[in-house]
Amino acid sequence: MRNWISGLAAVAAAGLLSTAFILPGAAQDKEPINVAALYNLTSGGLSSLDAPSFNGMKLKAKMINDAGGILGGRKIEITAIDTKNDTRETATAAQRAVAIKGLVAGIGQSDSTFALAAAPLFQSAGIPFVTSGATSPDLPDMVGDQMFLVPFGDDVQAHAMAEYAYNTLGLRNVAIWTDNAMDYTTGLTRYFTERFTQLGGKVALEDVYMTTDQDFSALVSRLQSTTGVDAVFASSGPDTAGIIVKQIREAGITLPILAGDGFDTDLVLSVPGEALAKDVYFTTHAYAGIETGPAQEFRAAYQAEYNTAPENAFAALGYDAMGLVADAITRAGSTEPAAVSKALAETKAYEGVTGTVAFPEGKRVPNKPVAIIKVGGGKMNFETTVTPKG
Amino acid sequence: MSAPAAFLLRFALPVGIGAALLYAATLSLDPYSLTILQFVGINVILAVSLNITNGFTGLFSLGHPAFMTIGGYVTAILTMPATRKTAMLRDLPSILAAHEWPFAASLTAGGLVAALAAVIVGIPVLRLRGHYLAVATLGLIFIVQSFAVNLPGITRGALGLAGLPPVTNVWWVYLVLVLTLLTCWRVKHSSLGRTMLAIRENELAAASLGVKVARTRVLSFALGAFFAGVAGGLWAHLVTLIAPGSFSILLGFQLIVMVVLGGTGSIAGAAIAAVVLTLSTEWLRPIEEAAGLFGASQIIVAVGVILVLIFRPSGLFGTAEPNVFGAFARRRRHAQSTP
Amino acid sequence: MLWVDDIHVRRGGTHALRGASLEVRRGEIVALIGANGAGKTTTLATISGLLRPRSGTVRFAAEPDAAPVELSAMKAEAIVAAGVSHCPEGRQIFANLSVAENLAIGAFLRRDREGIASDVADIHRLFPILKERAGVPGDRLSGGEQMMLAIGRALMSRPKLLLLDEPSLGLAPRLVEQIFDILERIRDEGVTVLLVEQNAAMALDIADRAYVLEAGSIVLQGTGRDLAEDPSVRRAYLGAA
Amino acid sequence: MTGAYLLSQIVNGLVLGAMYALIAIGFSMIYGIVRLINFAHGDIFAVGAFAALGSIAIAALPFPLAVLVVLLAGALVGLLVERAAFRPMRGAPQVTGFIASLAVAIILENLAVMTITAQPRTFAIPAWLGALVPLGSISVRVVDIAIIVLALVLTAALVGFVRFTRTGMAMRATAENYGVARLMGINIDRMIALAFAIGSALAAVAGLMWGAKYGQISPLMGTVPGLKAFVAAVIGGVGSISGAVLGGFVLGLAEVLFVGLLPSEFSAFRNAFVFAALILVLLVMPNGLIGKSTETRA
Repeated sequence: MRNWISGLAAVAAAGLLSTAFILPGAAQDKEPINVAALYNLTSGGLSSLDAPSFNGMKLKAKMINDAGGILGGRKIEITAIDTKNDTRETATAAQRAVAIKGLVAGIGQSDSTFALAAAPLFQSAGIPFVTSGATSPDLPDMVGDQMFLVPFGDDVQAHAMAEYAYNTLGLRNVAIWTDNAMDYTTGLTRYFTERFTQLGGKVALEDVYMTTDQDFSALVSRLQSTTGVDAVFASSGPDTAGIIVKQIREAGITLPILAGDGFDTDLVLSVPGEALAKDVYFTTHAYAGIETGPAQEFRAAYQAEYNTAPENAFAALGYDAMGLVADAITRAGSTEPAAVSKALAETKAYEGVTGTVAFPEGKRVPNKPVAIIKVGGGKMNFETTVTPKG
Repeated sequence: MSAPAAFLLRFALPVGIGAALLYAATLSLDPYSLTILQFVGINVILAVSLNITNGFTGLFSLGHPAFMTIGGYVTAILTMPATRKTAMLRDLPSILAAHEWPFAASLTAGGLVAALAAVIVGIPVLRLRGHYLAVATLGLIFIVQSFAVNLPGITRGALGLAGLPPVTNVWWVYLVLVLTLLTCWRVKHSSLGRTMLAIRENELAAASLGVKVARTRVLSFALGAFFAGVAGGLWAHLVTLIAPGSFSILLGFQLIVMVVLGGTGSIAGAAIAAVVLTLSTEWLRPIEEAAGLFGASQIIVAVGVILVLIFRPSGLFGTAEPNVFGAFARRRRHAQSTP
Repeated sequence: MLWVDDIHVRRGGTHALRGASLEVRRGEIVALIGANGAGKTTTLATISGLLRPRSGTVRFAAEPDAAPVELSAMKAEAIVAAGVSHCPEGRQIFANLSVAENLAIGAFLRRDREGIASDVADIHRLFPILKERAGVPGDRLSGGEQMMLAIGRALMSRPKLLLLDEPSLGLAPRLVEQIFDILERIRDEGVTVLLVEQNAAMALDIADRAYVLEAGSIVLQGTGRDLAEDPSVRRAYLGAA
Repeated sequence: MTGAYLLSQIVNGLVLGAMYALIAIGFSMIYGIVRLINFAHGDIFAVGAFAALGSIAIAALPFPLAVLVVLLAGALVGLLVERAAFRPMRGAPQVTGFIASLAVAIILENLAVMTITAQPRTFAIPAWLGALVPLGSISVRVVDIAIIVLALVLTAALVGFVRFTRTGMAMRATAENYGVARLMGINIDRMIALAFAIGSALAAVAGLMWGAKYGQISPLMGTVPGLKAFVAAVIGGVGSISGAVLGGFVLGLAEVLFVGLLPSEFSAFRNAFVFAALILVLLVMPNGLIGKSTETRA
């Protein structure tokens, strides 16, 4: 039994592999540029962030290739490996990726834990790893000089929200809900609390939950019975964003809801419905609310390619990650990983959908402006851009 | 039963050949294939050790990932350089924080702590039977995971412990593998092993023959947990990362599949099933990547599992050891028994 | 009405029946006696379709002029519909069903409400205790009551042929006598009975004909009286010196 | 802590419990009749949610018709799964079916991810379902009341069916003893298929309710509620329908009160608490709150 299964599998694999290799080989005469994509496409929660990122990345590569490729007509070829929401799969995927002949860079992941499973292997292979969605600002310090972030660090967006909440909205006492099962959300809460209390604000209530929770009724009731709260900071990923707003508003709580880029998903509007989705403020990558330029181009292209609007900001981040790497390759004029890595580190003004990427000297987390969006009237309304101090 | 010396002789030869092959592998394989080779080894350790609990004694435990998490975290915390410990893990007791343990000692400690947890949990929980035990041990995964997530001062919460020293290599993995196989083999063919099999076949009868059922059950649970803990440590230092979600229910499921497909109670069967499943999952990856159908490989493996269950319901080998291993099994062969 | 011809049956890895043949004629009580493990229960399970023979045939004709049907090709539920009812060893009352429900489930394949009601009334006459305890769950009955219920349940499908497995098992002698009396009444009402019994003396006493099963084959047959007087039967099964 | 706070938490628990109860019934029925923990049950719950989304949002069917579609979709998938995976291995050891059910769960989840992606989707409901109804010192939404009422009605209907109909009686007989059930002329394949169909249909309705209450569904949404419903079934006494319902409500209440009454630091331990409670109940009452011993049959 096992023999025929594995035998069949081997034969099938060999067959598919050969077609996969022969077809592009026959169609192209110039050597392709190899980029690896490591995303959690199946098996669990992160695929709702990673799949859009991967789509964004593929879209950008296709647009570059359709426009004639880079380095004199060479096409980008993506090797995508599903990391299956599993750190072991991620590590082996990274190992497979760095073994690809002529690999220029790796792109992927929306969660710091998984970025940390992959990036060290790229680091030791001397190949840059650009994360499209992991936002822990400590990642480059933990991994090394081959680790680059496309998004701003969580410290930046959390500080921005803290300042906006305290200074502009005049809020003083917040309740904080944190998804304890994600590094992203725990980090966001830490940075927000740090800046908000520094400014003189108070945290009146702290409550925690896990990503897979869908029933927030107990937390809502507790929030309702806590006095002296001006607002709720919901440190949440996209999967729980809409549900949280819906459940808070349905209970008749009208407090402003503050959040990070995990709220940058259509679910925040559609799950609670137009009547309830209001007074929600979140920070995000500067493309939401912008109707022109690269943001508009991206939206249209995404819609055309996948027949759906970008699911969340991670789609734009994947798109930008690919664009950033292509830009670095162009500037380096080479596909040598070391040269590309150097060019990446020297990025001073890459015009992405999610804002202009610039890496400060010696840092590999970009300084990007933070957009603040206010949800209301059935729309995401761009409020302002904040560049937090210090 | 033959003399231990003769047993060791028969054991030493395959081990020697294995070591030579491994050495050849380290010289010729690329890092990716070497890593897969190590995961194959770790999966064999896990399947074979789970087989002590599930196969020999017939306890339907899904809890291996919980013990791997415990062992993995303990090992990781112990091997971590002292300076990083104090910086990253605030709530760690100072005795642990001040020292950096060698890998072998850390692995053993990881295994022991996992075994200790198994004893503490096992004494009450192993009174349950069948499916109830399966669900209780499944719950154990959730409980351990919850603690790993919610004790950031010791575990760094959801982020997990990253940047662990990459000390796991093929030699460590296959050394532990040999020790695991050796232990399982000796257990299976000792009076303890016969006691376990007796409990599996008929608990009441075993009890009436004076077998200390409760103690044997806890012992087999703890023994399985020990190797799971060690494997968790190896795993963590191979991936160089351990996070609360590293060892999931899905993994527990895959391990059970290995044990059942191999033939509940068959050491070689579990080992072979572990190798085949791990490799076939890897081999299927290029298919789904080429076709862009992510998830297809898991579907294919799952369908394969169902087919094997339909056509070979007692697994590939039953409780017996396959003939290839007859060189040192022939006279110890147990009668094939299907539950 | 039933012709079992040279059946071979494997059960749990052992060759339980090795070419057993027997015949049951309309209106008889036929006893099948033999030691533990001789294959008696297997024979009944093969007739009722719970087991399938590897070779041989089991033919059954419900009516005298009907062509016999091959039971070994039919599902158990179809065999019940054809008129064979099997009252299994150990009573096997449904513990979670009430006494009344146990009777009702015996008539599962029947749709004639009135017929069912009158049959229930008949069974209540046969076993008055079942009427008294109609609402009680099956597992609250005593062993004797369970046996009565099991027979009653088996009769509820209006069988032409009743297969009865070890009705005396674990019952007090007085109860066994009572049940055997009732078996004769059942036969007299037109139900043919194939009776498997350890208690050979009692079985041979009421049987019109009997078979002796040893190691999966029929070794002796004859009228109940002939077999009861056969020296080898007396030695092996009737405890005579 | 005020009385209103406690009351609102109790209502929260009852609503959650009603949904657990509906999923748990299916677990219990299937377990009762084939001694199988069907791990794919949570995925059938998700199938129900998507069938509801399809029939309400895409096909724009009226609500009662949508409920019917959901019931049928659940029953159909349940039947399909039973036929393809479980019937061929009937009579095999318990663990075989258990593993097969996990394999089925993996197949269903990956098929869903491949075809409709793992993205959560909005589940919009008619506005009247979202309206608030004052109830003493607190107010409750129509959908919450509807969930509890629907759960109780379906439970009552099912209990009536199993207890008082000929088919229900045959199902109980089959659950108790396949062999004797066949001797009564019962087609046990049909009874087992029926248990899968009914149990799956109820899980699918729970999926509809879940979507209606939380407004968001995803192909992987079934995993955690599925596991918890199983816990509920075990707490109540697996194999018993009323036990499953009781277990569902007890678990829902306990879970919400655990989060609501303890300090907020404990909120994240909610799943751990559920399983710890399960282990505790099993140790004290091995057959659940109102179950009979069901592990006797091999």
